[in-house]
Amino acid sequence: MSLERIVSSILSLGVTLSTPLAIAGIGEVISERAGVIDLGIDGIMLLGAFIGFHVSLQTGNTYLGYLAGVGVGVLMGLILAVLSVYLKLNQAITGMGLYFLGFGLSDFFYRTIYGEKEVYLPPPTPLSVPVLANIPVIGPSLFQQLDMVYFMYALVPLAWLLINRTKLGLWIRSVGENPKAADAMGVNVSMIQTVSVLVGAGLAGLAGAFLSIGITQVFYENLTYGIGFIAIGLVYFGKWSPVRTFAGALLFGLSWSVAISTQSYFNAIGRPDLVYFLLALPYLIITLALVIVSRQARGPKWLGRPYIRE
Amino acid sequence: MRGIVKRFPGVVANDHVDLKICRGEVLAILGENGAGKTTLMNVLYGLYLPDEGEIHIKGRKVLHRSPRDAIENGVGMVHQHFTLVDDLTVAENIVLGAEKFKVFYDLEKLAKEIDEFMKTIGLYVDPLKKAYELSAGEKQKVEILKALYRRVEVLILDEPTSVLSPIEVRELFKTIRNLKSRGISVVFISHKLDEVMEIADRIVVMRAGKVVGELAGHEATKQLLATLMIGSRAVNIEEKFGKHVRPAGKLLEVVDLWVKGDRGEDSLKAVNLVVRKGEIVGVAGVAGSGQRELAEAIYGLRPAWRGRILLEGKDITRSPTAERIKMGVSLIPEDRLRYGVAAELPVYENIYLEKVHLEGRKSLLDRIGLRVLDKKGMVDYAKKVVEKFSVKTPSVFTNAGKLSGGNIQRLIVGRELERKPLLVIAGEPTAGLDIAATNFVRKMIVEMSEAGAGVLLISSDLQEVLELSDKVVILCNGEVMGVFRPGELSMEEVGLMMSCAKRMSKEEVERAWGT
Amino acid sequence: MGYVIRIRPKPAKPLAIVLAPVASFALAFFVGGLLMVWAGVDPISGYTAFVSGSLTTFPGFMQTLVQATLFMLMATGIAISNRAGVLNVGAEGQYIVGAILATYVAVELQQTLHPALVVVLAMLLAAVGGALWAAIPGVLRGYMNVNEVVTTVILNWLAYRILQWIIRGPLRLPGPQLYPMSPPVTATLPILEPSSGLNAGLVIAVALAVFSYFLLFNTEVGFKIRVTGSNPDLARYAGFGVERVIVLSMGYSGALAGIAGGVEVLGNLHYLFEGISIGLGYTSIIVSLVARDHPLGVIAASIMFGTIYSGSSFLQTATHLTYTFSKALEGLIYLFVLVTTLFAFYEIKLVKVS
Amino acid sequence: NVTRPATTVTTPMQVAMAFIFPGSITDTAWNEAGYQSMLSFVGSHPEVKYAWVQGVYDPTQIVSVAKSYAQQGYKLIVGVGFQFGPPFAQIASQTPGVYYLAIAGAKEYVGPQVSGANIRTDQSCFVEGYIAIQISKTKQIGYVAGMNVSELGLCEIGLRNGIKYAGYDPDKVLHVVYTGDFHDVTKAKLATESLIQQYHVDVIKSMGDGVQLGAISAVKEFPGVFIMPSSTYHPELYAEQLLVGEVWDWSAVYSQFYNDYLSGKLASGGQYYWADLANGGIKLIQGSACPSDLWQKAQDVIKGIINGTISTGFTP
Ligand SMILES: Nc1ncnc2c1ncn2[C@@H]1O[C@H](COP(=O)(O)OP(=O)(O)OP(=O)(O)O)[C@@H](O)[C@H]1O
Ligand SMILES: Nc1ncnc2c1ncn2[C@@H]1O[C@H](COP(=O)(O)OP(=O)(O)OP(=O)(O)O)[C@@H](O)[C@H]1O
Ligand SMILES: [Mg+2]
Ligand SMILES: [Mg+2]
Repeated sequence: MSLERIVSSILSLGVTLSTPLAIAGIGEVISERAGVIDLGIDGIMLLGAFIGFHVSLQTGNTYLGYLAGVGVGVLMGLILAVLSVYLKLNQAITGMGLYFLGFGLSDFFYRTIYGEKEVYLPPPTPLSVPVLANIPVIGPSLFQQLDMVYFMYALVPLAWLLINRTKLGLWIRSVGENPKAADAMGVNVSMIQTVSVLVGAGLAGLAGAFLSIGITQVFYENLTYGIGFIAIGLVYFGKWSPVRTFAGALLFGLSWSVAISTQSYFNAIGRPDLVYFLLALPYLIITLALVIVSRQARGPKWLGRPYIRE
Repeated sequence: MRGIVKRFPGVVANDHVDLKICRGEVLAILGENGAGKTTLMNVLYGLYLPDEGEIHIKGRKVLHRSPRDAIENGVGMVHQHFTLVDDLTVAENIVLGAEKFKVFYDLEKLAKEIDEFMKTIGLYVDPLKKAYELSAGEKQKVEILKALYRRVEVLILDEPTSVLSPIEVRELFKTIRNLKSRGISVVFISHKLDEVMEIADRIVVMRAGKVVGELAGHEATKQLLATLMIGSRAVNIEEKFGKHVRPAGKLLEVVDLWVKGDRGEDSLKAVNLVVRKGEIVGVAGVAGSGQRELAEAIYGLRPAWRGRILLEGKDITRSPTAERIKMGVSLIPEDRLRYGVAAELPVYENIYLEKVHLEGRKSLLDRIGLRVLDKKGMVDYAKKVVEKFSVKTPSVFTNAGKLSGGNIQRLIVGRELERKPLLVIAGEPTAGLDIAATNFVRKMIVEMSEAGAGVLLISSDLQEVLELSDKVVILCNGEVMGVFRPGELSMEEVGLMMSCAKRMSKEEVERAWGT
Repeated sequence: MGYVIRIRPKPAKPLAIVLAPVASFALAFFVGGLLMVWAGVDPISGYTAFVSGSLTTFPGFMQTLVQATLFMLMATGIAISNRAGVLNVGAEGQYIVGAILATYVAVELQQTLHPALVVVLAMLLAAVGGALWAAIPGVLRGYMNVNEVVTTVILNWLAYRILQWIIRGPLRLPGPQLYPMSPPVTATLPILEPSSGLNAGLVIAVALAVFSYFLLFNTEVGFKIRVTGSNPDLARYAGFGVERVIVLSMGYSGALAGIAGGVEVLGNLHYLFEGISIGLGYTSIIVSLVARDHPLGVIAASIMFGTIYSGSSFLQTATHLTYTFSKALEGLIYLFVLVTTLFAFYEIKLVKVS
Repeated sequence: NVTRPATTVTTPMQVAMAFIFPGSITDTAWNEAGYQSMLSFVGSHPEVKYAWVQGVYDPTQIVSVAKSYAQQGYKLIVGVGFQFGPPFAQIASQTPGVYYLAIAGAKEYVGPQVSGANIRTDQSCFVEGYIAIQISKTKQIGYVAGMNVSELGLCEIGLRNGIKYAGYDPDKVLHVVYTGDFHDVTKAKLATESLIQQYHVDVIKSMGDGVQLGAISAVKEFPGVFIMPSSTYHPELYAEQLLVGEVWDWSAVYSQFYNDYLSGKLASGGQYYWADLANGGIKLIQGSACPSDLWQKAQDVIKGIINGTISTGFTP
């Protein structure tokens, strides 16, 4: 076993795990830049994972599965938008409601529909990027990957462009910073916030669908295992920038794959109980990173507050 | 506008108001706090939907559901509180919400366009500066530019002068006249009689939601306008506040104070200051010269990274706010939207607020914060304050968020003055108050000082500072430019100091402090 | 022509305040019934089992109270921190930490000290542990402005990992056995009703809820907490030491969750293992929402949620639906509570404008 | 469809028996094994009235579900999971006349009314370790499991000794990953991939609810890698990659428990039962990837284990 191969494998797994994190995290960036915090990400991902799995299995088409994941995400986002953007309910509390709903419904649907038999989707084939895949170490781990990994690569600059270089992005930023000012200038605050929430929730649904279709090929209760909340944490770590959020997702994914890959060592030295410290490592790292970064973090000024005109 | 009615829970803010705005005129709307001026304009601008009434523009009936509709129909508004997005550049702020620019944009190119646009208008602000870097005057220019960029024909200015220095006010008036000459109508809202009389072609006076008078600019006299505004109540608009005490020993001493602003810049540099017992020291300066930071530093809301603050000789530079409150420091905050009240809590708890620190701490429970509140005492005290400062509220159990801005201001002033402080830091204590309330607050401040308290009066109303203070300090850019007694310097010199163009020598300043 | 939604706060009638949560339960159960029909379960017999298992029979109701105890403790704590404007999603982790410490104290001292003394010490340490665990996100939020939802969720995971490690390491039941769990705890809370195992934890929970009510509305600390939650800038200006208030309210919240962990180990389980909680802390967030962050309301809301837990056990045994059905039910209740409160406290009109 | 009415066969001497599963009965692992065993048990005991419920994991839920059955008149309650022992011990005295069986429950909690049972995965995994290391081209074996508890821990012991028995050093060739949870499918899948990629592991032994699902899904992406799943037999899921199938059958244990109840033996105290190779509690099935000569050799090992000439490294 060569070092090169080990490093390459750790990288590859890290990138794979960070993909759903980054996609959901960037979605969260977009909705938070517009001032709406979506705490229901994990629930949306769960429902996206189930619906994506279901549709992909029934139609035999992976992409229809992803699309369905996006669709159900948008639907969940619509609930959040109606309750918190239009009816001005507390965003954090509404978001938690979405989480509970997604958590319960996804498994309930799954068991009702697939109660009898565990079913797998066929394994996906990684796509390899011509030339780049041949670079030693990073080639295979970064450029011989699943479709959604490439989607993530594209999403990072696209989200950056959307936020920083487009009219919609200007509106999104202004609505998150000072909705009153935006409103006074004729920007439709509720509409922009709704659009951002829907985009964010759609991405979360997609991230969930990738989890079941791309990674596990099977659905199981609570498939996300809290990844959605980590994604929200990454937004803070990433200071509301899609690029840094992506970096945070990589950090988490990599620290997890390092932790898993070093387990054998602790077993070998006769301290298997320490395995649980290793498993805690990614969470520790992300907490520490948050603490270090948060000193200068400053989110959209109106984040989490409903904008009420009168 | 015809028969506009707008109700809020408990108030009729506009009660069948008719208003006409002619092309190319400056129309002033005058009225006490809560008269309904802002509400009426918000209705015109589409921020509020009227409960009744219609709006006609150029003979066509229109519906303004949002500012977007209003802008389309040529109505623009500059709000009492600036509505700029701090993190965006001037250029971005100007184009925000305008239909004209494309899906993708390039900041540089956009800036160039805006640059040209500003030159044609004759109002200039660096388009690549971010909004938070601007001075109050510049911000206002951007606000006006925003409206003009959308080719409005009616421009509403809601209390535009309250945050400007005298020089900036003069500039604003120049701009208004310029707009007028281009055929744009300007609606000018204010409490200040002088300003209204100077600029307006026509004056509409509102009281309690109704229009109570309308007259041409040249017909107006102060006395007439005041009577219309306030009604039958007798007022003396030029009340003088003679003082009969001599300042005694040093109460507050600020030595070489350096303080950082919100974005890490030095907003106070080597400031020295003395307030004696029984003395009112006025602080004047253009908005953003460090007044707010000075108040916050003395009150303990903002750390001093260099220098000392002494209260009655005791060093309080590092004392927490609670400690300072206990020692008798009180602050009327300038930013009453932010620091004003806890909206979901009842009036009586909002009035009690800092008095929590002033209760004795006898038992151990008291000391660990488990002291049981004396509700009856709190309510009685609140009733007293409400009455004395005429806070209009259904009861002291009403949530403070339900009060109007002016009444919240009264509540705050009452809360801060009624607890008999040694030192009052009064930040814009009369901003946004009407004449009667203004007079009352001024009287209270003078009375406090006569009773032996020291007052640090921070106000952008230069007239107010000169009239009330025993001594005046001029700040510019975080530095003390001069210290003098009212009347010692000409308005000319004061204006120069406020714009950093003139500075008194060290000796002169020291001499001024010495007396 | 057009429509505009207009929302205005209105004074809520007392009846509406009570009816709002009740209506949301009814709505959620209705939708739950539809889901059952879809799943091929007869909703009538399902809900009959539900009600007899939670309310109408004595053992059922006792079981409801056993469940309600933990919710009451955790939701009271969450209500207090909510009042300070901090959303504690970490009750789960604080509960685990409390359970670990209570077990630790009991296992270490039960041979040497009087059981009553051991119980008191264990509960105290559970409270302190929960408080400290909650103080971490409190400090991060108060002093560094890190969102507490994120940190508390992460800390839940950490607490769980520590639990897994501790029952394999320091707190492992010695001897050759295959199951990582703690030695049995013999210093236990008094049992109130033997057939259900209802224990003194309920008394502690009710007492703490009442105390929290008093604390919140009648003491200086409570006043500071409410001002901070309503307007933190004002609280800072009033010299309340907002950071401290936030840390304190989080600490208090965590202490109650820690006590819940202690109650579960000393009152109910009498041992510690890695499955001591799945999501009780999360459900408690819903409980405090239903109670509108009012400690006395929490008592009632906890009993409502106790019925869901004990009732859904009967629903499960009668229909083979799994616990995730009751999770979905909780999610629905949560969202309906939001909506019904909205209608109780706000006047909502679709205004036609022409 | 998940729901079936509880089967009721009315005979005069009817005993009601309830089964509680901690996870999904279709997990192709632990729960499904327990569920299939139940079906086979009640198939041969039509006089038993039975009921079951899935997804009951945490102790408070266990207590409340078990009591709900006791109230409904069930006399025998079987909990299929290591976590059932303590809650059963706790409520036994509150429900006189009801007898509990905790599958994989700790011996410590066996007492009046509470019995326990476990499975000798050390035996099966010994055989599997022996086969795996000989078939492996890279001579690297992976073991992916949820947590280091009970039958999962026993399996690790068996694997080590089986490998040693075949003449290899388990410290050098066996790579173990515990994901820390039974349900975290995503990370189990990625962890399995990491073993395959980093250590060139080409035989995977998997065990534990959702974790096994993840491991299977990883193996399906690597055609040359073999899998030895646990507890249920699903050759259709991994056709040509199946090396050894391992099926757990608790029906013998259920029967013993039931008979001990009828004979009154339980009234005198809880029993402890083992499912093993000898009593048919564990069955090993030749996978399509396992050559017949090796399988024959393995049969001798099985015989040795059953008659005690070969030690698996664990004695109950
Ligand atoms: N959003 C609102 N909700 C409830 N009441 C309001 C609201 N806005 C204004 N009011 C009330 O309507 C009345 C008119 O307020 P308005 O702001 O129009 O007065 P104004 O003339 O602009 O006063 P000021 O000089 O203080 O700015 C006041 O009694 C005020 O309390
Ligand atoms: N529309 C634009 N045209 C030209 N330059 C721009 C434009 N928008 C941003 N920039 C410049 O691009 C650089 C990065 O922008 P900015 O600081 O907004 O991004 P960031 O904070 O690093 O990332 P993010 O916006 O994703 O949070 C800055 O130097 C900024 O001035
Ligand atoms: Mg006003
Ligand atoms: Mg106004």
